Amino acid sequence: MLRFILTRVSLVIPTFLGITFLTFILIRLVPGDPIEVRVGERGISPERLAQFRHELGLDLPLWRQFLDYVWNILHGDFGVSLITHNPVLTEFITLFPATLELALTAMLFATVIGLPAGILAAVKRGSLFDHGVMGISLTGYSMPIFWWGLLLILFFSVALGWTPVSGRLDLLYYIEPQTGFMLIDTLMAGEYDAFRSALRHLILPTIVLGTVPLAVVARMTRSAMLEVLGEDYIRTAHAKGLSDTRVIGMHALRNALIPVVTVIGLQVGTLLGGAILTETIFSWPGIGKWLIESIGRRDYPALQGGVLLIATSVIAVNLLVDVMYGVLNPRIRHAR
Amino acid sequence: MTSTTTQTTTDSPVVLEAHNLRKHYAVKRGVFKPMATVKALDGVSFQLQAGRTLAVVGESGCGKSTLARSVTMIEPPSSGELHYDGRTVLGRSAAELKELRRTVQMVFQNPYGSLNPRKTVGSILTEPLVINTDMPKDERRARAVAMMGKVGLRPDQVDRYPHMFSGGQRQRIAIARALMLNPRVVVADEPVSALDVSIQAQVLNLMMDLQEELNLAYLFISHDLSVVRHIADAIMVMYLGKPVEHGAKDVVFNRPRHPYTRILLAATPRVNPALRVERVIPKGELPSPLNPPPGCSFHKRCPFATDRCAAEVPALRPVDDRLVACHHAEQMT
Amino acid sequence: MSASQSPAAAPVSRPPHPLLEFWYHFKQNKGSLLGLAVILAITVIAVFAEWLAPHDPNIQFREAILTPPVWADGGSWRFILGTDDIGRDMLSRLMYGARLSMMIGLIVVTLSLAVGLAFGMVAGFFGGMVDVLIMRVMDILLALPSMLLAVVVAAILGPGLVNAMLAVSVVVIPHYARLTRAAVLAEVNRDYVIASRVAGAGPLRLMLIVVLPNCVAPLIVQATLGFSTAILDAAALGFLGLGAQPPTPEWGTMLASSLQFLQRAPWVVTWPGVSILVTVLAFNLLGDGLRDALDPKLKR
Amino acid sequence: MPLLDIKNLSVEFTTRAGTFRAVDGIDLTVDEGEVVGIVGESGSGKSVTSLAVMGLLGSNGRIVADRMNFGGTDLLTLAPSKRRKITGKDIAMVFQEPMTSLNPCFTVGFQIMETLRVHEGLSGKALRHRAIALLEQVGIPAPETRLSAFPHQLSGGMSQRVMIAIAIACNPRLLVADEPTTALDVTIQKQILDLLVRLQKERGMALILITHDMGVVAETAQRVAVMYAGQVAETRPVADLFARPRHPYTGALLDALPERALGKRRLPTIPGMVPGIADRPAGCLFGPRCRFATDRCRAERPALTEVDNGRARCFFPLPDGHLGAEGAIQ
Repeated sequence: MLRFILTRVSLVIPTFLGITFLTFILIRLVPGDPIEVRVGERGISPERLAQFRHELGLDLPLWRQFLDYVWNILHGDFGVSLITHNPVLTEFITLFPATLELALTAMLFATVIGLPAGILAAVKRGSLFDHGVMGISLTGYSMPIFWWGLLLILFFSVALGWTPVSGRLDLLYYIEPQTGFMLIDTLMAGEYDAFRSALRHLILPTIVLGTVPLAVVARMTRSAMLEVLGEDYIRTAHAKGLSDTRVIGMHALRNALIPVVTVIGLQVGTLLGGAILTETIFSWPGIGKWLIESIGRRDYPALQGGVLLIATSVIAVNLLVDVMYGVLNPRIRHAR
Repeated sequence: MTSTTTQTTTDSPVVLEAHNLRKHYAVKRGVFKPMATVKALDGVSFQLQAGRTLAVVGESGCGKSTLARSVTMIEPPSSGELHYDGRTVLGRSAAELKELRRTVQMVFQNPYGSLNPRKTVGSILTEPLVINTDMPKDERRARAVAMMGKVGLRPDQVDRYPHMFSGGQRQRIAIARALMLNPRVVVADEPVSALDVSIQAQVLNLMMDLQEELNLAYLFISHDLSVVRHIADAIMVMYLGKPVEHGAKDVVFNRPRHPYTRILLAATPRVNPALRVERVIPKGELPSPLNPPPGCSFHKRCPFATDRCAAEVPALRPVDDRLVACHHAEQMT
Repeated sequence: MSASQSPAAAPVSRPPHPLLEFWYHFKQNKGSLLGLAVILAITVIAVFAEWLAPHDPNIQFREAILTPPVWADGGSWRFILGTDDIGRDMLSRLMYGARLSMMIGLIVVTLSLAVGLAFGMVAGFFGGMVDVLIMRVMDILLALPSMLLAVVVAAILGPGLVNAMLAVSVVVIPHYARLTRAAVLAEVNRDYVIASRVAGAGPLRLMLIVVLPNCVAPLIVQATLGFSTAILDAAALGFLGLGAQPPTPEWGTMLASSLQFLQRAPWVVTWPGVSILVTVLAFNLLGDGLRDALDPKLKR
Repeated sequence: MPLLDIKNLSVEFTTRAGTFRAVDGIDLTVDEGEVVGIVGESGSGKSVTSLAVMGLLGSNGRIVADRMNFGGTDLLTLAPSKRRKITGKDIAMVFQEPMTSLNPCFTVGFQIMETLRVHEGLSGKALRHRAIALLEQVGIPAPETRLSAFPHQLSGGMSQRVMIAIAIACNPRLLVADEPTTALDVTIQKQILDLLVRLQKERGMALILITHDMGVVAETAQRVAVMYAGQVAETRPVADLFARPRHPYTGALLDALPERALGKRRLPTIPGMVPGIADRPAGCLFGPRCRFATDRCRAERPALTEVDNGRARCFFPLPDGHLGAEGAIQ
């Protein structure tokens, strides 16, 4: 098992280096002189420009610059924001829990509804329920979520007034961040009203962000179940005289979960990035909104560091999924 | 070449000759383990004459399919010598090889996988001509139609797709394709094992008819001893990449000298009670090719094994009109 | 000789042409027929927008700002779906928007399919270092969430429709490359390919004539679904201000520029969203139907 | 009274293309402790018959029968929950593909013990001991350590032994083996067949052996039913059937075996193909391929009628069990 994990980790390293290189290169493709953007002056003297270049290491050959970049990253230096002058890593760590909290609740929402819906649809293949689940999930999958968010706001927040329009918490509460997860922090502070407020703020963004994963999980679960139900070992299980519940809930589900867990895991990665739209709509103070604002402010170091950090967390999640896959699938775990 | 003595019974020319063929694969066993070598083919020699059939028999992992792929240069052997029609094959340039390859064609086991599902029978049959000749289109098609008649298919089926045919008909198409370039040798890898008994009989008859008419040589690979006994002139029994017994059909079938051959014969189910051999129940499982036993690779399953078998690899040597790789071949009567 | 071998007589009736057979399977799925119909309708609208649209999409009717749709109070037949905040006819803008969306889909799919197919073919066929290298690069692209990657690419190239299309194309290339590679690997060791090799076929023939036609089915499905992804992502970029710029009547951009009228005039937000949803849904329905009809596993 | 008594069983499948009858009015009886072989070519309905006996047909399969009794219980009217008490306990089954018939996610031990737990309520040490004893009986070396093995760590032969262990776990009165050795090598096939026969004798259980391999039935079964196009063509004691087939199909099938053609250059073949869903003849199903077919055979379907020691579905059973000197060569 340890060997299996080590193998997986070793496979991730080149991907990580590639991402690092990609972010390094991307920022160099920005039109205009980065120095000008950085210094904020126009028409400065060539001497001063050269001096800046030297100070920032931009006169070194590209490979040296890249090595320096990697070196800095390995020491936790992801650059400094042009606007706030805070280290990118600090800003990221402050904002990341908000995004993670949203992504996790969205995933929970998608799994709790999508998994049983998919299983039932597969078991009752061709029934009205099956068609209903497939129709709804295809619609969810096709939904422009920025528009979907607006519709929900229009209906639940504006027309009915049930849920707040934006933010994470009503302004009357102030909760000192402990974990950064508002639901946990409010509970730790013992502020139950604030907890309720945080919960109400989470509902719509969770639904909006969770819609596409919900559709994906439901469809994936259904097709995985259908495939598994046709396997020889399901026939064996029936031939043993097991009840349908046991055959489906144990023999079939255990096997169907293998691809489904992979998909769920990969969706977490997508959600971290997909939060860009949801966070923009709901003014959710997370990474996605921060990145969009950085683009608007042409704060390229923040963008560069942010992208690299998100990519890193996605790689980490995918690695976790890979290991989970091995735990669930004995064939992979014992693979030679 | 020792095998010559066992096979050359008529004066017909040798069209396929292999000498000491080996095919070794390096197998990755994971990031933290060293590479392992699988000796899928470990020193195989034979001669095949025009109009004759050499059957290669064995169980899974014995190397018979690797032999087919090596002989047809799908996967060139790691070492050894190979001659088509007296001309050496290994070490040729790509252009020369393309020309030589026409001599040896192949028929596969699964008639469902061996025909391109997106092509009509016509274009499947003419493909070899398109690749290898400058024949005009009309002539190619005429050849294809003629060949269809030869293998017992109706010419009006030329524009149909493979999935419109039954398994037996598909195998006829596959045989027709193999014959389009007028090869001297056809390598048939389990050509009838996917077919029902009655269809199997049709295809075997067809193959024998074609052999007579075109003076074809067959390298016939099979696990079914009844089929082999019917179609072959000579037989080579393989175990774990090596030939263990090799000789004329009647010699090997009537008085097998290798314990494995005997066990195979005993294990083959017979309809006729008179044909059933004494009941030797084979011991154990086929060993992993990654980790073959030392000495004689069969000794762990062999009822006659001695200490010598575990220590010393038996050489393939002539005993009583055939070649056999067993230390105790003389005692097997 | 073969006189003794009577051909195992097949039924005489002529089997249908493969295309007809495909259509037979395809039309079983009513959803995908509906999807196809919608797509055809949108295509007609997109092609003939000049003639079909009642107004020029960019003309501002200052006297008719935020006119509601015809069935609401204050609506008129002149502006069937109402007007936006500066008095442009919604219906006409949506029709021209259809043209943009279809174009985006077409260009993005063509671009990404061509590049992805080439990468996947080469990786699957040649294997070894080439394969490792290509697939590693694809993995790297896949490790970035697609929306994030699209946003970054669009941000760096600068906002605009063309850059948005490029961004979206780059993001989906790995999907085509992976799919092609998987299809090639599944086919390349099949006996019919080996049979062609035994007959002497060279790598180019094997790749393009023998293997490619057998990999087409999943690619057609993926390309259809790719239309919907492209339209959706381009609209999202438009919504974020990184795609087409106003006054271009791109659906996502239209949505973004009328956000502040969400409460006062819901129709300016509703119609572009509905248009995106319907178009994307239609392509997804079609893709699903194609998958069912082309999947040999279900065919048997 | 026979252990298994089936009269006029038909199985129909509803597909998008229409209804299709895979099994067409077969009769089958199996006595306590008897080995019955069912042979037939692909599509003859032999596997569907076994699945019908086990109650394992999918939701699109429909069973019609005059009678289907097992040990005095009417299987046709039995409620599914009661049926499951018999399935896996009194009737057990072994399948063709051992490598895919075991659940890849669970250990060998779990899969053996599951049956014992469900049907016999065993648990703890007793359960484990029984599982180990079963693995020993089916000839698996080092059974204690094998309990924690996963199916992918086993060879095909070993997997089939595990499947057999699962099947015999609750001492079934009837074991149905559907092509149990088709996926295996010759030597392994021999081992598995010997194992099955040994267990059958030791436990006195009845065995239905379904196969396409005439040799396998000939060496294993006591009585044989030959199936053709969903019907039983002939059913006789094994020695009689192979020595003197009475149905022309049985005769032609045997003649097509290379084993019986020793010395002959050509194998006798059967012309034509098994009729498909759409082109079933009005008369005898084998009629169009039969050398001896008459107008009556083309017009009328023969019933299974008594011939020596058994029954054959033919108006004109072969008198001496031979197709004549020329065989079926046309």
